[in-house]
Amino acid sequence: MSDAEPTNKLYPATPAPAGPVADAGRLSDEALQAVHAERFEEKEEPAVGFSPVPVFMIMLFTALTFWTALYIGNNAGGFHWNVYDPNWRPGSEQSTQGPPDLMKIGARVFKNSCQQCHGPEGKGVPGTYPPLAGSTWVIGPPDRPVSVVLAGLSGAGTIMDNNYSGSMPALGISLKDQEIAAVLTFVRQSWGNTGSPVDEADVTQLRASLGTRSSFTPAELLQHYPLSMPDPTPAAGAPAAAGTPAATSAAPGTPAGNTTSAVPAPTTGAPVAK
Amino acid sequence: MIPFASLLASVDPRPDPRLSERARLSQIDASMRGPAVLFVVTALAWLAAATVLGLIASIKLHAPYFLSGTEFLTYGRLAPACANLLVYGWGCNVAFAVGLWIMARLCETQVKHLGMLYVAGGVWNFGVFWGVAAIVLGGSTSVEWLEMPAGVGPVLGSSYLLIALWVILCFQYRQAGPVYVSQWYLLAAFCWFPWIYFVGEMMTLWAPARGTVQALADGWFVQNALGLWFTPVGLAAIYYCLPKVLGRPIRHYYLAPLGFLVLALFSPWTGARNLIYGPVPVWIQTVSIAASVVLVVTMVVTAINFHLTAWAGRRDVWESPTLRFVVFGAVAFTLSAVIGVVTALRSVNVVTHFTQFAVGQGVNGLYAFFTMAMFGVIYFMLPRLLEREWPSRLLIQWHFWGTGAGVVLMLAALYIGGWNQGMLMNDATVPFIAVVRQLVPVNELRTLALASMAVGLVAFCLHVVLMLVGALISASRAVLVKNGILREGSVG
Amino acid sequence: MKNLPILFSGIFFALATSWCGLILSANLQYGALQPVAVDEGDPLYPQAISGLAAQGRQVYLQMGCINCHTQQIRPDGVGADIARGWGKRGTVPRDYILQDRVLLGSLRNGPDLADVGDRNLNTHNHFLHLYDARLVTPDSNMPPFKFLFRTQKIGDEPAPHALKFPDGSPDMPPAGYEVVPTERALALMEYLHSLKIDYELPEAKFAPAATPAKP
Amino acid sequence: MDWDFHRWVILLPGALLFCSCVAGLWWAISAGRGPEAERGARAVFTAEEPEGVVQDRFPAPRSRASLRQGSSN
Repeated sequence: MSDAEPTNKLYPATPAPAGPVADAGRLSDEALQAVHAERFEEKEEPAVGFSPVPVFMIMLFTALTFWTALYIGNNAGGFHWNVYDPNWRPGSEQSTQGPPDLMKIGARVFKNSCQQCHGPEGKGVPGTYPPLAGSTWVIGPPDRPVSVVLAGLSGAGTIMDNNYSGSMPALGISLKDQEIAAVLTFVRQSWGNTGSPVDEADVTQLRASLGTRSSFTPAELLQHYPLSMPDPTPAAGAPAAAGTPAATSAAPGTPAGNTTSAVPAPTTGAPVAK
Repeated sequence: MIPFASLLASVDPRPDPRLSERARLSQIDASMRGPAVLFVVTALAWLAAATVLGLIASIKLHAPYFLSGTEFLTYGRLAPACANLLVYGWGCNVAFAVGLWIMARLCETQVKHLGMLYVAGGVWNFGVFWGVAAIVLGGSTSVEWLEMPAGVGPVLGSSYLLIALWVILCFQYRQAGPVYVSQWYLLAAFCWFPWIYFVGEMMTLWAPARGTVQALADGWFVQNALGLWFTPVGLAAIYYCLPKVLGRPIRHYYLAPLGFLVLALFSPWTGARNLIYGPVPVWIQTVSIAASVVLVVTMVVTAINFHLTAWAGRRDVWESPTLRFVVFGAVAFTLSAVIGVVTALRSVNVVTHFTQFAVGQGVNGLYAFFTMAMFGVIYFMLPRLLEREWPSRLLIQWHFWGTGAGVVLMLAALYIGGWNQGMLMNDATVPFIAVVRQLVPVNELRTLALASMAVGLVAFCLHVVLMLVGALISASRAVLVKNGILREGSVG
Repeated sequence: MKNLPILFSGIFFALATSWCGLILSANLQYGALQPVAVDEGDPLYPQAISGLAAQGRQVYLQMGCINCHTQQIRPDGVGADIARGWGKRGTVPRDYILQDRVLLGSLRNGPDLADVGDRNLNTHNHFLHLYDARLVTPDSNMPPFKFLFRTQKIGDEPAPHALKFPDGSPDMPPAGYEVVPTERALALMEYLHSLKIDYELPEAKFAPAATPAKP
Repeated sequence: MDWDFHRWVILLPGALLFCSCVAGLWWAISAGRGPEAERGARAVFTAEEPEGVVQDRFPAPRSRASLRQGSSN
């Protein structure tokens, strides 16, 4: 079919159309006029180089650009991978962040580090492991129990009307300050104990002052902190006071607090990874 | 160096410059005759298959016991099979035919090494058959629009490169002079698709990304397959046929490149717009929403170009089978673009997401716009390739009214029913089963619409067959006449 | 050579930019998430599913369940996903990191399944629902999957998962026979039970007003 | 990994890519569209299918005749 000079057989009647004029015969008059009118209209259009885009297109484009920038700026969640709320605002997550739940952490530390000797209920084993529940040694000034946990306790002594001669290892190496504060807060406020919560700062301070000290004997511990010594922060209502924030921050809906700082960075809960 | 030079010479698609222009033009059409017919016929075969599967699937949605005995005809297999046939079987094949032809004509270059094209086409269609068979037999990957087994990817990819190569070559060797906007759209589309497909296959099937990054890659693939493959090809076809058939240049043509630029730059960023409120960081959703809204520029530009041009020659539009379909497609594109922008907004997306409304958007883009435009081009292309008129007015009328009515009915049903579905689904006091009940009439209407579209398609396929048979007869008669066996002009 | 090269690079970069901006950066940003515990010492979530459940996921793929069921819960206050009891919180990327193929889905002809294992399912009713949804939910348009069950002679005692049909049901097997789920159905059921968002993540806490899941 | 990372590692190269493709595409278009828009708009017409002539109509009712015409010689 592709000979030297094949011609289009579609419109055999048509003479070789050499342009609009030659084809005028094929058009009805008004169609022709329409075409011409068309041609004249188009003459109006600017025809050199880039024809100027009409004003309304420019305005549309500007408005769109403006809106887009605004929209992305306001709804992109700061480009954080873990923000799923378009209305997120910088800093909005700090407000919902509760205090670290010492009781919760403390319970976990107690289960891992203390329970096997002192027992799940903190009753200990009379004569072998001193009790923690109802013990006057764990309440009162926080520094007493903190020293024990940091440096350990060994040697013979009488605790709560029982003689003990075992030794408690120093947990200062294995436990972080926060965990010590937490576990002691837990001990001082569980099983009916009414001690004040322990502040992480105190532990840090005491750890510094103790340095690498060998374990206390009951005697020197009492000489440092007599059982009569009052609790600097009154324990009255301490459980309630310390208990409520713990309870609330444990409730669902609020992100986990500083505990996440113990988790590897990419998996931190707070939207802003430290 | 010599073999290389000879290779270059052999691929140089420029027709013999000694021929007159009109001779060169018909030589170009002659060179495209074989490939275009091959791709159009296979595409129509796949479209027919897709329509059958879609019809069965649609019936199952309101009559779940229909053909429920066999495992291979469950809705969960027919639906993806239908979608893949529509995308890779019909869409890509017809895009090859139309894209190659329009590009060759606008560049005034001809396609060579037809054998290569035939092989590539065969391999492509083998891949499609393999993939769809695998889906029906239970091998679906359940990755949207990539349900075909991973093994199909290389098959489709390699054959695609052989086919798309000619679009690039034609453009490379194009005649001097201004480049028409259709050429931009086609060149870009044929360059984009392999990358889109490669990324989609790699990040979901071959080396799956971890977690929802995978879903993101799939969403990006689906959005771009629509926005950077089917849409540009469809727009190129409209930009070509509308002025060509009317004999009038596009109105406000100087805007067209702007529309192309905006589509090229922003459409790919809409990748996550089907994951709005989904399990991906909010910034990704927001960026995609913004990009979807910016696409309003392309919508406005194409609307100005198409509708003003068509309106100026409205009488001729109605008188031309090509333009009836092409203009239908143009209007559908504007509609789908508007709806695409609106449903990208979170407040609207909350309702339409997960509902039949989203299905309607797919139908709007893939059938009401792309497929109708392709029908129009075929009405324009085949007579010029086969050098004969369409034999029957009636069949064209049946095709237009059957398909058109079906598409309109389906869009109405899916858009209205889908919106209603979304409103009910977002109201926790409405039990879910009530939402399902509300959808029954919608799905019945969809079946009706599909049946109507099927009627139109049957008319069209019949018409194409008549056309090809006629061409064969006349070709053989020409041979007979040449050999003096048959007298000139005698009716066989 | 005209301007093909620069043109090609322009076309390519237009796409590459979006790929870098959307996909690559997303992959760098959260493509390597690991299971994590809300508090140190708590179990890590999400957790891997059992081997049988993994087989069940293959059945889920085979049957194309994804064409009607999503596995993504929109956040509290968006739509009614949580109000309908489809989950206690919106799903986040970390929920999907252990799934070799993420099945978010995009169409809800049926309810969402991301948390279906947590809706204290009645396994028998679920098998019945799978066998023919209308036995459990009238007007459901879920296709019957009877080919995932087989009829067999009742052995010494009825099989554990033998279906109990309502009286007069046409599906009732002849006396002495019972309809039992095949291996595929058992695996699929195991998979459905393994779909649970019953845990919190540091970045995703239960919605305050999460209604208790309906059976 | 937060916004700082993104600003430096992703968005800057992204912006560069973006600008480069704007420039590239714009240049290509301007170079390709020729000196003036009018010629661009008319590039679609050829001698065989010229401007001002409607190129496609429904086949004439007596399509048999046209068929024979189409197939002769």
